[in-house]
Amino acid sequence: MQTRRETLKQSAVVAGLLASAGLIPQQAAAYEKVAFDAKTAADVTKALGAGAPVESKDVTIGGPDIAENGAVVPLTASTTLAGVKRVLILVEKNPAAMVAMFNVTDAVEANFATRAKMGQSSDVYAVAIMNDGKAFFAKKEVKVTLGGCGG
Amino acid sequence: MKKQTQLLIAAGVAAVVLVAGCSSMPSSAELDKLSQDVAKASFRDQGQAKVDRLVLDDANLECMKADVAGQPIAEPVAKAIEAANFASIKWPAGGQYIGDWKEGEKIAQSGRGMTWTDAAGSENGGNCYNCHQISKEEISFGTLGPSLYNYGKMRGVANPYAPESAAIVQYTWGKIWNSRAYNACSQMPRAGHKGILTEQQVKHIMALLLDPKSPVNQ
Amino acid sequence: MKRWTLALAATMISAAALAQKSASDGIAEYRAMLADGNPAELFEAKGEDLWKQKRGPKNASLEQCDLGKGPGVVKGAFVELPRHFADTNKVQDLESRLVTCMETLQGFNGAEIAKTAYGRGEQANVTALATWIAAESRGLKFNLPNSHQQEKVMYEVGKRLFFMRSGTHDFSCASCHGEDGKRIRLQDLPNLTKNPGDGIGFAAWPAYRVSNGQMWSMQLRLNDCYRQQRFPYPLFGSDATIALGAYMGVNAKGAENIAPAIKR
Amino acid sequence: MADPMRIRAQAAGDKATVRVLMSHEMESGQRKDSAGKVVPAWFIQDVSASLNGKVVMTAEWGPAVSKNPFMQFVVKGAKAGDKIAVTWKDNKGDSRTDEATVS
Repeated sequence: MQTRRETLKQSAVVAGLLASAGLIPQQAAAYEKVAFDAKTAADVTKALGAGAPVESKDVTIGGPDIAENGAVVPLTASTTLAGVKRVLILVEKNPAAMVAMFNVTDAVEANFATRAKMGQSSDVYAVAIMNDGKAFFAKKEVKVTLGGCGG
Repeated sequence: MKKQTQLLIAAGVAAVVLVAGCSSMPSSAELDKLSQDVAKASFRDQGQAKVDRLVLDDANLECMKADVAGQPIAEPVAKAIEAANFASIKWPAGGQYIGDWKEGEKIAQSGRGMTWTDAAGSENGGNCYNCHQISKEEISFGTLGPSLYNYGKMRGVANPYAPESAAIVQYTWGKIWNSRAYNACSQMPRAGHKGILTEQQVKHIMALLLDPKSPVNQ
Repeated sequence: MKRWTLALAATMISAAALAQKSASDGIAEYRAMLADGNPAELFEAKGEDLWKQKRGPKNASLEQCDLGKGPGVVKGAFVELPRHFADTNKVQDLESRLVTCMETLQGFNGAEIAKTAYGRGEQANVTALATWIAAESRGLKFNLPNSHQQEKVMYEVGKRLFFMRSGTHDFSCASCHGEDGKRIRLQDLPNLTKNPGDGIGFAAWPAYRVSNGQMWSMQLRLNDCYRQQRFPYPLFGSDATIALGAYMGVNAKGAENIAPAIKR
Repeated sequence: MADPMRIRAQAAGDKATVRVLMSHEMESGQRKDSAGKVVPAWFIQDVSASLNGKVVMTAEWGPAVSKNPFMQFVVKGAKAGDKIAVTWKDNKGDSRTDEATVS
């Protein structure tokens, strides 16, 4: 177990390492703004230069059937397909559909989890974008309930 | 301010100990008094929520005592509270009890109003779904109060304006306006009596419960 | 009226029970998904750091703070609070005790901290400290001493305040927390007049609130209960809030502490 | 300077599951303040993770990731004692890197 002070000390070192590898500036330049502004799954994949997404049983979206609070909805996206380049998590009825985009390398599994804000009940998507530009998706409905007490 | 409140318990203990003799607990009445003093010293005004809200009327004082003792309130005290609260009910002008159930549903859904974060004078909600099941469509409902689904239908109200419905219509109005008129220590807020809902809003809630067209009675 | 209610309840039970079962199962599943990766950990880490850091006008750490089990003893302190402290001759809860230590050891102005809004300045630091200290007693069972005269008086005062119906809506704490198996909307309500069970009620706070992404201490939990009860504003560390803590804490005897928890 | 992350990396077999909590407001840009003014979006945009100094994953996030974000991913070939570092950068240019040892 690492103490926080050790973490702090190493933080500067690691940041320096990543910066010297040219990582941070590269990422900033590559931010997919158009994809993050898109309203639908099809528009998202188009903005990312991929084809229209096709439903696939080899892609999995995980999440609760009912979210007690839309501010934090745990979602997982994964695929068993070989040759996957990116894994996306989308919420259809949000102001912009894409929540997060994970770039897959050989060193990680195509299996990611994060938590999303949802303004209302909606379908949520996992989308796998392949190296050849094809896109596959899975979806499920997540109901968002009202909070207590109306306040 | 803080120092003052913190000294209170020590002072309170010292005072009652002096009265009661060393190391014996203060009496229940002394603790009642001390509790009220502690409450007074522990709260401040914020927004529309002023410290005068801590003043207990007879109904609240007697019910609190009964709750602390873990006993039901004494029958004659209960009857007196119910009579006093019944007398305070304001009945609608011209016998017009029923409003629009669609408005009633909105009021039932809203839990807003009268907290220190609500703007003074903003429209209040009824808080109804917090404690009651009402329409079947809303699955997010509380269970502190009984289910009100099919409220009118169950009671045979086919026409809330018909004379045979008068008794249940009047009871329902009275219960919403001042619940303590029928049950001295009811936990239900006194929506009309305490100015939480307007007469018009109560009519809309009445429609939600009693209008045969309301989703409650489907 | 009793009869109406009973008849209604009996006919309703089957349909409603079915619909409700799936909803509450769904929510249980949702909560389980959140439990792994509770952002309260972020506040825990901050609190531990604040405890050990030299801070304040006296440039001192809190490592000599006496939380009831002797100077510097953190483990097990949380499950015995509120309790009476000889140096202040007061019953104090975790947060008011931390402010005392910040005042005496670090030279902060306690009255200023008490007046600071939750989540701001030193008040945010008190919450982080409380989060870490609570976490250091994770898995331990509540066991307030309740032996000193002032502790017993505080318990009795707390009990009375728990049942005090007031405000525009006539709500007391007991309106929502006086019976088993009740809900507001879909939220289960613990019965706080007794031990509500491991990790429930007093044994769950401080907690991370999912709805607003804030870390809530017990003082803030009570503050927001009173807001929704339509009461006036309870002062931070006031005797009323500490008395309620004493009442709930003594009632929770034997309950296992899971704080810092994650809540709606 | 932003508060540190909490990173837990646990090896099982020939891979390690990494769980990360970050301290960030993740302001959506949809919310209005009490005066009715839109609170500008403020969120983590770029995330990257490395194993022993070699980048294994990058991600881009929008403002719909929840406040105080949580992220989980699985690194192949990671074993106890390896170093996992995570960096985030937000749309205001603030960034933070923390490191943990795989256990």
